[in-house]
Amino acid sequence: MLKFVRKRAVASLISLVGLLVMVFFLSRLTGDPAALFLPVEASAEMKAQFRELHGLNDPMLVQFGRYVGDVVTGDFGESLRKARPALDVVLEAFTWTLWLAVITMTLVAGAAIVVGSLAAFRAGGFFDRLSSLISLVGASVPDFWIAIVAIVVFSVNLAWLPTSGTGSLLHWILPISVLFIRPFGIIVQVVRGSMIGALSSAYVKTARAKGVKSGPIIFVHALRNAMLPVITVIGDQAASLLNGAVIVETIFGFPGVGKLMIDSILQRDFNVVLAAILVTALAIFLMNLLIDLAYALLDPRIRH
Amino acid sequence: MADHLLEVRDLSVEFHTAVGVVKAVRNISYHLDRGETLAILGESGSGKSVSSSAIMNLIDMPPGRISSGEILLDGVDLLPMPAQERRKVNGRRIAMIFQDPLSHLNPVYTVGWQIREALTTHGTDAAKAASEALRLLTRVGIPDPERSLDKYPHEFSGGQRQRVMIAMALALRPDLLIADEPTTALDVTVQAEVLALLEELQRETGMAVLIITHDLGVVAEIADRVVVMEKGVLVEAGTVREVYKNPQHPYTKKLIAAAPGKGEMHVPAARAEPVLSVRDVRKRYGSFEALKGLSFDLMPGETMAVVGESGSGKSTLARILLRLDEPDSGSALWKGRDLFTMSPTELYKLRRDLQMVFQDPTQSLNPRMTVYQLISEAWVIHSDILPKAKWRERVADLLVQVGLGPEHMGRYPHQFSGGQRQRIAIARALALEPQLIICDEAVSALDVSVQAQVIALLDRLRKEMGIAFIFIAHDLPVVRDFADHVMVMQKGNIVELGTVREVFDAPQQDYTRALLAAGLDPDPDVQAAHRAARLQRAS
Amino acid sequence: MTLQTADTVVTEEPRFATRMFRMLLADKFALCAAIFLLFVLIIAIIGPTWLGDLATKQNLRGRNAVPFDWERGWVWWMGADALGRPLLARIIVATQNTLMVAAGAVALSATVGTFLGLVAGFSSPRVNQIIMRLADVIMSFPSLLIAVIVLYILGSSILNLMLVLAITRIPVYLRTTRAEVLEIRERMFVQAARVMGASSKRILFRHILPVVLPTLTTLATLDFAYVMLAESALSFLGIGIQPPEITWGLMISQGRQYLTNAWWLSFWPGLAIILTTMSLNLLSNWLRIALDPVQRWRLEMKGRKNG
Amino acid sequence: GSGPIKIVLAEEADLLEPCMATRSNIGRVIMQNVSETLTELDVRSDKGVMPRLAEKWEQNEDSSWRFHLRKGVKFSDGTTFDAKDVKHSFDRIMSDKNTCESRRYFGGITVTPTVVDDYTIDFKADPVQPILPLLMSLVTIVPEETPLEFVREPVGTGPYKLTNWTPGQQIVLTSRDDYWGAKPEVTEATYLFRADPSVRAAMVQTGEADLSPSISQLDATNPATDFSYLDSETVYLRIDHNIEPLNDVRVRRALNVAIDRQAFLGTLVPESALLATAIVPPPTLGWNPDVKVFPYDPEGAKKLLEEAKADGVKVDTPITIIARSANFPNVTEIMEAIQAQLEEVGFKVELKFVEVAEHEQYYSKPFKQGRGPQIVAAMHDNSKGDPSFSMFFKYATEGTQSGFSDPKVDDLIKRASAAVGDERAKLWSELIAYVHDDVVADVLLFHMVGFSRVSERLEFKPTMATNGTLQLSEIKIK
Ligand SMILES: Nc1ncnc2c1ncn2[C@@H]1O[C@H](COP(=O)(O)OP(=O)(O)OP(=O)(O)O)[C@@H](O)[C@H]1O
Ligand SMILES: Nc1ncnc2c1ncn2[C@@H]1O[C@H](COP(=O)(O)OP(=O)(O)OP(=O)(O)O)[C@@H](O)[C@H]1O
Ligand SMILES: [Mg+2]
Ligand SMILES: [Mg+2]
Repeated sequence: MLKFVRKRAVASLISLVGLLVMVFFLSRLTGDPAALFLPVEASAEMKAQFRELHGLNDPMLVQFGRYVGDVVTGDFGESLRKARPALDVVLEAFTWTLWLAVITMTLVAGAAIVVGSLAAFRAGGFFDRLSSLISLVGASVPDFWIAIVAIVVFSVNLAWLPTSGTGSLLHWILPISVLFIRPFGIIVQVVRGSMIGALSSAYVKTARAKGVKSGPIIFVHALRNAMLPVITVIGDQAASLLNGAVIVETIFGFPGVGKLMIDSILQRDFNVVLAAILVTALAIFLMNLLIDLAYALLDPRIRH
Repeated sequence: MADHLLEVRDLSVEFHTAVGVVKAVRNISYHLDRGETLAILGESGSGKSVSSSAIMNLIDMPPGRISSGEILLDGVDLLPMPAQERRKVNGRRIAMIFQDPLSHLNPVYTVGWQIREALTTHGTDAAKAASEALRLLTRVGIPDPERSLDKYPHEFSGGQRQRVMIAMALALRPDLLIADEPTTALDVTVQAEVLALLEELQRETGMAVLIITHDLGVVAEIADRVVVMEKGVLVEAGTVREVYKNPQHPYTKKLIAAAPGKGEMHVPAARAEPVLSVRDVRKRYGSFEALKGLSFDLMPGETMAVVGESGSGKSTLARILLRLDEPDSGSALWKGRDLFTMSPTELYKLRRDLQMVFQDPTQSLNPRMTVYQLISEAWVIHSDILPKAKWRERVADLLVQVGLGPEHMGRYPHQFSGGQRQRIAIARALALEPQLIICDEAVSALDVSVQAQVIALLDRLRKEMGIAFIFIAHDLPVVRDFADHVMVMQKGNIVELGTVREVFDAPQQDYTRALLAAGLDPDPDVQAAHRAARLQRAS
Repeated sequence: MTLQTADTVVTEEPRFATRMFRMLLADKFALCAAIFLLFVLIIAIIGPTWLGDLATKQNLRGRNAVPFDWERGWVWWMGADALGRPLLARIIVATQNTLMVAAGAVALSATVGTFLGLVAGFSSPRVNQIIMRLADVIMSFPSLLIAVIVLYILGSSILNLMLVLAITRIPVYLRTTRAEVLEIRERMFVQAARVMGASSKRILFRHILPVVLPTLTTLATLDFAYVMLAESALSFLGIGIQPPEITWGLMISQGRQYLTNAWWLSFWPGLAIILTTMSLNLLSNWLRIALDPVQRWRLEMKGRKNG
Repeated sequence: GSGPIKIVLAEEADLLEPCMATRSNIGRVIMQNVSETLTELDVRSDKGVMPRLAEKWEQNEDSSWRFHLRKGVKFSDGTTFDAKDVKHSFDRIMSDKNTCESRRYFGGITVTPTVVDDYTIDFKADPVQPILPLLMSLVTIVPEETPLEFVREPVGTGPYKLTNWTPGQQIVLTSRDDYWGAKPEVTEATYLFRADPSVRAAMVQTGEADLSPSISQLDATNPATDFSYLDSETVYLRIDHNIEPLNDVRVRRALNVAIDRQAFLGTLVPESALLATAIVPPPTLGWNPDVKVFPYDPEGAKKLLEEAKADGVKVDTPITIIARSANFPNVTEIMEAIQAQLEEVGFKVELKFVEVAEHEQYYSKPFKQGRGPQIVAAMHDNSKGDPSFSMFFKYATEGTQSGFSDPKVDDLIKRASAAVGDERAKLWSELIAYVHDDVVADVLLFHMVGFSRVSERLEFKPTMATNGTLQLSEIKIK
């Protein structure tokens, strides 16, 4: 187990470095930040000076060497736009994103597993049809629809909730609800599919022969066997939340890492992009590690 | 007639399939009283499992359908009962031991958990359930029960899993126990213990037992009455003695006549160059040593029977010889070349020559393939064996040889009975025309008439094509009829190795002797005598 | 015992296609879905040549015309967009591009992802480690960044867009497949196949893949929606498909600002996406059952009852 | 009354650096609120450059400018404001230790500040700068102690000081008791940031904010709270004259008359937007009322094209219009409509939408080698009241966004920049007419309007400057 984690950590570190190298060079191919930072009327000298000041005039390899040197000492550089350490900017935003992702995914996973399982239990029944309809619409509706409509209904017309922002607990309700919908739809479907198979297995018969109630049969006997694809997909959805829920952050004014990343990419604020990718990648690597451990935890047959 | 514990009246069950309606059970009726043991004998695929599943309400409906009949438990019809109440009956009042323990145990929970669940479901508190589970595992003879509680089903041997099932079924001391082939995977000594356990419980609690088996010895040992089924129909009923001594129906007669263990024992030819030469094979699972250095030789066309305690490493040996598990050390020379060091490409060529029939037929058949696809896959893989045009014909041929029909070709594994699946697995192994077949309890789920037919087939192949067999079995009479050499295993060791005659007539080791002594005789009278003697010895 | 002759009422097994067709008839939802998809497919093929001109004809005076105006021609029934172009015609014309991008991206990512997943689950720990870490990398590479980079360097085209979207979706398939393979390869029938000498390829594709496939199809159908919407987000940021090309996603993103004033601009393309996803999903759920021998009775029984 | 207010903006200020205050997202928060300038341009009435931290100014003999500074002014850190601060502020902008944006207004000019006494400072410019007092309205004053590098906590002399800044969430300005001028009614301003226009509108509606200077035209439906204002942005198509067929003036004229500008008003462009005849909006010095919008004349366009074609101009070459997605509201639709109108008269037009960084590469020099005929759709902002901030960049041979080179244009720009008073206005007018009518330099489209939503409890009318400056002291509370 420890050995497994250590091996994994080494491999992850290598791929993390690879990722950063890739992003470093690729992102620098996408244009000159000077042109974006300075107004279009800025003179060529000003642009040159900007590049000089931020070391963008040096050959790419020199820049890379310097970056690596700094990173090794824990310095991820300054944000071009914000004139403050890129890592600080990212960590600030990531905290919000992390909370949003964790809360949302917890709710989603719980709800989707229950709904999907029940739907599978009576596949083809009314509940199944209804939940399929809802989940599919949820999975394919543009999220800004829901966001804007939710604001119009709950904030403007009913005045129950604030439109946007981050102050109180109430502020979290709309963003989380909007984020909830799509992963919920997807996971319900995956759970349902996987559970249909599990529920027709022989061991479910055994449980029925033991007189076990439907509840435990679904949620204890079948579910755990059906969980492998489910947690994989939960992981995938969580990863996309960790990478930032751009729409929700934009509309609800949530200062998360998604919008930060887009803005930094569009503005070619490389240091922030790199730091953001580093932080989210770390989170995602860690999550994948947890998922892989969960596989083994869920199914003793795949423990090595 | 409300005084019967269980009464099945006019029960019919049918299944819908793509190719039409299968009438699995047709208008059968029988009854069972408290403390009584009723054996259902019958051809494999005759509807034994289905009819007993109907009692437990475990038939998938649809595609199954109970088209007529009623099932009365203490005079109350179980069929129209609402699910809520059924649950109180299942497990507590009626318990079931399934035919196919591997697939019927939940792979992701420890066996301890699964046994405890049977108890807690019906209201036992957790602490009590825990101690009870330990007691039950001990009772069914699982070695190291305390540690075993925390093991998962795949970590057990076939026989051990079956005992776990038994423990689970007995947990709540039900009024009625339905035991579907409860001892197919048990060696005779353990089988005797388990049967004794059933009897003891019967004495203590007045439990009634409905036992489905094809082993006439088991019937003779514990049953009071027998019903015989064939092709979904109940063809004969009566006390054990009546039916054995004076069978009425031709099928019953055939069945009794087919009881193994009466033929000539083989005399193996003089030993020449062995095809397979196994030296000092060892295997451990964690700290547990499953194989402790086995060595033996196998001649071409020879049958090596492997008998021995459940959990002694028989299946492990088979798996290792086929490189499904890697051994820790040792060598196995196949025609002079070491199986254990072969590269995948070399192995591929060899696969053709080495085949296996698995202990657990359900799991070893891909549920998404039809019988035709399952069998013909061999020729897809090794394309030089048979031209495609002939496949259909050959599959039909093989099916008939193992006692199935060509009409089964389009069906899927789940649509067959346990014994039928085993026969499909045998047919599949034969399709490759290998030189060595490892049969892991390959005939244990077959009724004696089919068993005899299959054994005869294997024997013919052995003679005609020089196929060698490693024949893992616990059914001593079958071994006696079929084997050239017998290898007796216990706790990962070979305790005795010799020709059939040597082993059966002059066993050297205590364990072998105990094994032989524990064998059951199909004749109820003989068995009654054995029993009396045994009881006397015990007291 | 006269009954002894045959224990089954055997009818000749119908051909695969007929059987599938019958099972499709048995599931009304799936049947509707199939018909709808067929319809969409036909539209995708003939749409651009059929209504191409109508869909681009602007009329600023008739901008944002309301839907359900039965007086005008049928192409106006869904109303008009901000340039007065009939929405229905635009949706029809956009079908081709939309399906090309979505189907292309989903098919590509599903194929590559599944293949890598099978390999990772079945080969040596080293290969597994390499593939899985690669998946980690892709997974943590924000899709938008990939999009900006690829489209910036290679230029924006339908093919590149498809490529970008495909890359970002690979890890789901990969990880799902691998997780399932880990479990399935321990099953006895896989070992039985090995004993028969089946090559890894055969075991993976003939024995393991069919078990994983239903889950993957479910994922893929849902990804269809995902891809169409992601493409819309990219358009909005100026790195996706851009006018005058049209896709449903682009229509949604163009209608975005009118959501509270002229809802129909983004509603209809959104509905098209929802219906397509839903149909695909219904069909995949049907397929899951139709291809699973243990579940198939659900459809076969119904067919009988109905027929 | 008085009290705190909340303002919701579209874009967060990523930096509150005074010398970057000419950037609109930063300026809107700190310009004249926290950081003040020596002079200030009056945009509400027609008073031109007004005193702020400088009480008065005059031109010296040697044509340098002398500014007399206000006394008794204190920075928010308590230090006193004097001429050294002004010099430092200016030097800081010119320093190469940072990339202050305001420096761009001094491109090509060398300015030397000399402290005369504590409250008098001279600026000597080479070449002579007649509009130096106007330029000084762009130089924010920081205390002498301010480091040359960017700071995150602006210190200024303005009526407010920064009291809270939670990046991503809010910026709070609180009014200062020791401010030199009149005490504003707004005691505290909280700035919030929402990228979505309909959310901004909703926030004012629900009372979560009091003021949103920019909402979408579509949301501006409530006459009691929603106002439109000319926002100094001009949308135009920059033509690259270097490539055939755009090097032919008939073709450029055809482009101009082929577009039905009027049809956009009230449809894709707000009703109240103005059709442009110059790159600068009307109140700018020298704006020429005699220049007339090109008439919509598709037949004329066709004829022009035919003429050109007859002279061997390859008018069939596909022309690419490059636009930036989300550059301004409805940009895609407007460009699609323009494309349709151009194709109507026989142009072959391709549309290309790009993101901001790529757009910049097409818009500014150096242009790519081997390019085809290109037109870049862009939006230009000049709220400074003088065309010099636009003309050089957009039309001079050396201008970074200029698509042509014309000696007369160069000459006019040079002369106008050096001129003062009416002469200056006249020269600019002449240039505007020449560029529009004779050179047909580009396709000028609209002077855009913005929409703001102001809570009914406030009294505030946004102006052309609101884009870059939002003076809290101008907001009154009812
Ligand atoms: N789901 C099903 N679909 C179609 N036929 C089925 C299905 N389940 C069982 N059958 C058929 O019903 C018959 C009875 O099966 P059952 O399992 O009761 O046999 P059995 O008597 O227990 O045999 P064995 O001793 O081999 O276990 C068999 O012929 C089998 O093919
Ligand atoms: N994967 C495993 N992990 C741990 N222990 C295992 C595993 N597989 C088998 N064992 C143990 O190895 C021993 C030998 O098992 P094996 O299946 O070879 O027995 P067997 O002789 O075939 O018994 P049976 O007759 O009951 O099938 C058993 O005690 C079993 O518990
Ligand atoms: Mg059976
Ligand atoms: Mg075994």
